[in-house]
Amino acid sequence: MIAASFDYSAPETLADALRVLSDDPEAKILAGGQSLIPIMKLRLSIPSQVVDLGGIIDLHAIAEEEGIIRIGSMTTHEQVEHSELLSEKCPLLVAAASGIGDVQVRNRGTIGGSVAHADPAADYPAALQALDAKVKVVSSAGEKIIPIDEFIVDALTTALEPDEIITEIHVPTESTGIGTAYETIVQPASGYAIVGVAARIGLSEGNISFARVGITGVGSKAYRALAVEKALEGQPAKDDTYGIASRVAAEGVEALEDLHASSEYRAHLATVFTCRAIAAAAGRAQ
Amino acid sequence: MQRAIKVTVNGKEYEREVEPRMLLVHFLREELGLTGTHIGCETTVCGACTVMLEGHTVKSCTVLAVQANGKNLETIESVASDGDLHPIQEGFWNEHGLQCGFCTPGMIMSVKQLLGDNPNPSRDEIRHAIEGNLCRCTGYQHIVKSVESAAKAMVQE
Amino acid sequence: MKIKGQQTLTTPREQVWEALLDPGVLARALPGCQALDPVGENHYKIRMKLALAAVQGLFEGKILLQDVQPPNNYKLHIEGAGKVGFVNGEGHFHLEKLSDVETVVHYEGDVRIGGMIASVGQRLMDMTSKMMIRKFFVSLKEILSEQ
Amino acid sequence: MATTTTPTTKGFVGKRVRRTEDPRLITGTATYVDDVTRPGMLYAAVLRSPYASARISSISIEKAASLPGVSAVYTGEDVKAVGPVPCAGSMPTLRVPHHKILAQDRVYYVGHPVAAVVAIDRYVAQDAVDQIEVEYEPTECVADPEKALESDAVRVHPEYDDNVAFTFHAEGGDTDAAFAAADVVVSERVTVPRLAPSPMETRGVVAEYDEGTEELLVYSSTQIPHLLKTQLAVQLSLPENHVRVIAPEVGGGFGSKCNVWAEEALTCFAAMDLKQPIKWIENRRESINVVAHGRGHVDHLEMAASKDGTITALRFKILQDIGGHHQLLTPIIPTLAVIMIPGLYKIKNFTADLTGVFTNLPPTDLYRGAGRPEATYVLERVVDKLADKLEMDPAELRLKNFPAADEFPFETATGLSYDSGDYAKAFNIALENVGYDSFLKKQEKARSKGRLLGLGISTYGEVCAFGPSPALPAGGWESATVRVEATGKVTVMSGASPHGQGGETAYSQLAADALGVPMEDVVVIHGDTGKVHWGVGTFGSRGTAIGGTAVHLALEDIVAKGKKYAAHILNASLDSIQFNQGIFSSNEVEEKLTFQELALEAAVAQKLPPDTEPGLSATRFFEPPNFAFPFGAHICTVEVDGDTGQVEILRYIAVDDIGNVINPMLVDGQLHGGVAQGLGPAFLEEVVFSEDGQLLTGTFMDYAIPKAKDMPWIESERTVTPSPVNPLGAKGVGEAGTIGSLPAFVNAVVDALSHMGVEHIDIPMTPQKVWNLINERSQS
Repeated sequence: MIAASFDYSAPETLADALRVLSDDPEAKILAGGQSLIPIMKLRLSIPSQVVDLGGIIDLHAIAEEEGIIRIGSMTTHEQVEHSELLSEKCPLLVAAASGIGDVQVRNRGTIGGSVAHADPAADYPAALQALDAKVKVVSSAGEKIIPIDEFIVDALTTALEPDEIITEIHVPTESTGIGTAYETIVQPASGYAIVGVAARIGLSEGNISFARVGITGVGSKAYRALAVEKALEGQPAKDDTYGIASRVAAEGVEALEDLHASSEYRAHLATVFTCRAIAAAAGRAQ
Repeated sequence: MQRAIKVTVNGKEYEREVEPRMLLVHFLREELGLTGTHIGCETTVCGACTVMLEGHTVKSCTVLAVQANGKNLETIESVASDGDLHPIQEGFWNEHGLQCGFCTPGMIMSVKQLLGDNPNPSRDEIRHAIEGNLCRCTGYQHIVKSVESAAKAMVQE
Repeated sequence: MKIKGQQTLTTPREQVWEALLDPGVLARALPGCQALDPVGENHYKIRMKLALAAVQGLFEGKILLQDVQPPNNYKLHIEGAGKVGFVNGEGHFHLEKLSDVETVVHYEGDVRIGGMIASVGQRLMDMTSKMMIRKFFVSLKEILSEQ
Repeated sequence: MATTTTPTTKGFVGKRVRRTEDPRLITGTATYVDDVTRPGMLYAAVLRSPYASARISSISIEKAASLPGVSAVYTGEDVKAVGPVPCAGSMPTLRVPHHKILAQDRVYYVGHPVAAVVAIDRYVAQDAVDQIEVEYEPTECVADPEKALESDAVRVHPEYDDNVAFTFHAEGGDTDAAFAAADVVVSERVTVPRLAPSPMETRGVVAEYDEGTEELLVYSSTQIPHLLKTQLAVQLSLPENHVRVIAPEVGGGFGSKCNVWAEEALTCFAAMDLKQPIKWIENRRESINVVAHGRGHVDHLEMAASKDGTITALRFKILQDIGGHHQLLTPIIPTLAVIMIPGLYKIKNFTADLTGVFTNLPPTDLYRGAGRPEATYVLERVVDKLADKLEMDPAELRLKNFPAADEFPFETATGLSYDSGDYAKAFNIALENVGYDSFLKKQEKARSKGRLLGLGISTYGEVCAFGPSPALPAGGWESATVRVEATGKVTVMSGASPHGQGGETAYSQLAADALGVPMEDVVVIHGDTGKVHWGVGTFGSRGTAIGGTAVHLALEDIVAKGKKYAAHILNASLDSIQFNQGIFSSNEVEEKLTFQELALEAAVAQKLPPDTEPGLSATRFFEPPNFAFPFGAHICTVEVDGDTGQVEILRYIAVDDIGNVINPMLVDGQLHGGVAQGLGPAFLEEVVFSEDGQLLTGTFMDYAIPKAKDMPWIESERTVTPSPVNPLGAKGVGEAGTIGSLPAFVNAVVDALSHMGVEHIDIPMTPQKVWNLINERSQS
């Protein structure tokens, strides 16, 4: 398990990094490397050049501004997990981050890398879907802000062009009265989610006034369970409601199948963990 | 396509020319002769290759040596000082936290991180913290006891 | 790995049939196809670069069209091998005339993957094949709409 | 630590002494095979078949050979003079296809070695492997042992007329009559999937050939350096006394390194050919792929009983998936399942039919437990089924069928003689520890609330501590030499080759107690055929019972010889000499002699008795008269999540009897690790192949070995019934946990779902499998 040869650059500014990318269309961006390096070691990826973003200090910050939290793309899962700002104002993202891989992987893996890799079993996308997050990408032509739903196109496929770099992930500051939860069942070997459900539930006088549900692992990309959200909104906050609404968690989704979970089992788990996530989130909203 | 890198490992500075594809674990083992760090799975699962990079544990089979340029590294060889074992090492020794010993250096590095962050972990917290380190010999029970024993000793120190 | 599904195209059946047997169309619609060269009747040499974000593999092989019964049925046999492993498969295509301007393409097949990619990437196989089929039909629709 | 000491005084045996091997292991200073470097060393890498069955039409090595840094590329043609990979099986029906170290003409399984590259470093070696062009003509394959037996199955080895590798029949008593007279008959078919042994250190070899002395030095991560030395000499046509094998620090074996591998001879061949040292280190994907898998069984057991619960007869059918080739012990392993099928029960009649079948899959061979977990698993499943059928308490049923403590040695229908035991005692302690009756009440209450609680019982007996020699293909003895240096330091050389068990500590404890020296004065040498002249190895839970006994006997000789010297030097009669806590004394004289003083006298040889030779050293071989039979009871309680199929282990109780114990801490460690390797297959582990023989679980991303959070807290206790078959009274502990744990877990989960009519779930019991069953049952 040894990578094929490649060239390496470690630009110190975003502009330099963008220049390398536009000069070399076969170059690959290296963020935390927790997905890319294993693939390269299997020679399933043979880039001409690896552009290491580790030296670009600007990409590491977490900052809040006008109800939006901007998370630098090179922020590690560990930094998200232990961010006081996020714990207080976006606990859902913290919950998702703390479930990724293991300590060593969280110390190294980055939110930008995870989003760019778009693994259908990754934890972040469920939370980002539920949070209506946005992805800021920059190229030499300028910058774009892309809603997460449009950014992740398909399994391992995003709207990111080869000459673009993700610089920030934007998530909203959680409103008061909203409870959140991330519930997951993982594949025992890899630790990847078989199903992961992120829920944000707002209550008003015992009824559900706001619902966002993001689901990862089930389909070829993480998705918002709109039917579940619709079935929740305006309904009384009680177990029956959650159970009924969760039944449509995987409706219309072509559930994936692998050694560890059939599509039927995945679709079923989606309903179970959706129900659990909603119940936990609603419990926290009260 | 060699790259010059400069790293500090266990307090000592090294300058070497390496291929960009060289993994940090191979760099440590073969360029610097620090063979205490092991290679177990090569897919970022088993944690035998765990070292500290800038004070954080990483799996050195999933880090390129060039990524460590300018950085500070600690390996198992630095854990004992001047022949005195670290309380974590004592804990593993006293509580039989190892058998074949192959996973042990990585395991000790992960425990070092854990006890640095949480001096009094519960058994569940210990198991959670070593999720990224596989051991095929012990069934983990004596490792958990080793960590408890080390935590106790370190608090008393 | 079994694959089964259907796609409805707003194109008359004969036109879909022609497209599906046209090497030029196949070369454009097959995801990652870099070359499709005829070597005999219904027999082509193919070179494909399969790329999913950072994951990529170069495969060379052949495509055989068998039991060709215009404009209803044919069987597609594909064999490809590369450094990372190999892919073999058979697919049965059945074209159902829904109306004069609508056709349903039913497909059913078995794909076998071997070598290194099978041993390390089984998690990605189902999603990859599903995605390739999606991409194939998206391109096919695009090509048909140009015609 | 209250329970741990680093003692400097006498009395080590039986104590929780911390290990002498640990300081180097916890500081990163131990030397495993990949840590070995030799001047001018090159690296080898192996190209393997991507097909399960294919003819090789051509191999083109030019591109690979022309890469800068590549020293050689070898194909099957180049190494055809090297002898085949050995197989030690000897049953009359056995078919042993020629097992070449590199494939020639044909490949028989995915991962079959096809070519090898030697290059300046492992990076270039891998680049070159990628540049070898092989044209394969894939042929039809068979990857399922049951399908391989069908009459129209494609033949794995076309030279044979079917895929049967061997058959083996055994019987005792009159099984047909017992079945005819039975009140009840129950049966079960179980599959035991292939397991990847997965020691954390993969295999590795460093070979160096000295042209001057014509000596081959081989470092290999092996459990059997002495057997490997002999085999390499045969394979490479070298005089055996020109081969030295060193097993350096070995990072786990679990049976998988008790083998002779193609890559070992291949690396040696290359080192001799290139006259340069060569290192080959396996990667994890290769390890999961080709290191002989354990298990691979389809087992069927039928049990006859009378209505009072007396088990009267067994009919056992085993289908053993061999794979494409045999490895060293492949055909022998399932015979261990045959002889242990009665378990701890008094069953007078049995027949067993074992069929080994070739498939286009990698070879199977021994892995921790080796045959005994399979037998125990199917037996304990069927015992539970019998209890169910008789509406009898499964604990009571088991107790009813144990031999009593005074019936030992107990002769089994399979021809074994169980050495010693009190099965009911250990079992009753386990029942008490789990709170059997109160759990059953709790379970009923929980069930009424829709919760799924289960309790699983497993009792097991194990045949281990192999020899005696006639029962083994290659010697069942072990050797030990104790050499006392002139300064009184003690060197123990053992032919056993421990690799994590703590043999150095255990042997040091024996030596320190026997000679009255501090443990720090004892050095244990093992795993080097250049230093230890005779040896068999460490496998089959024999390290203490056989290896330890050889050490014990050699120590006795040292003491006897020492007494002789002491009598002469002290001028006292031999009968009067006492040796206590390191002091030779006699009631006839006042003068005393310390062990260290005596050691010096033995070396300088100025005052030795005339009829003795100088030097204080002894070599002994221990040949056991019989196997030893550890036993125990494991009980597991679980809760199943009906919505997801996830199983939580609530409690895990183990009561084991492994005879006398030298170091309880090491024994606990062996048991815990053993339990982990039994529970892994119960709910996680399975090497999965596609129908066409493709490996689908090639990394630890898909092959799940237990992580810390997967393992329960093991509540362990022991009873002690010393074994009469060796003077230490030890039985063996390496495999006990692996054998006892699997059925306990499976029985617990089945019990949790039994009210839904669930009778069996095949392993590994993944949440998906469990949920599927719950879902099926709740719909019907």
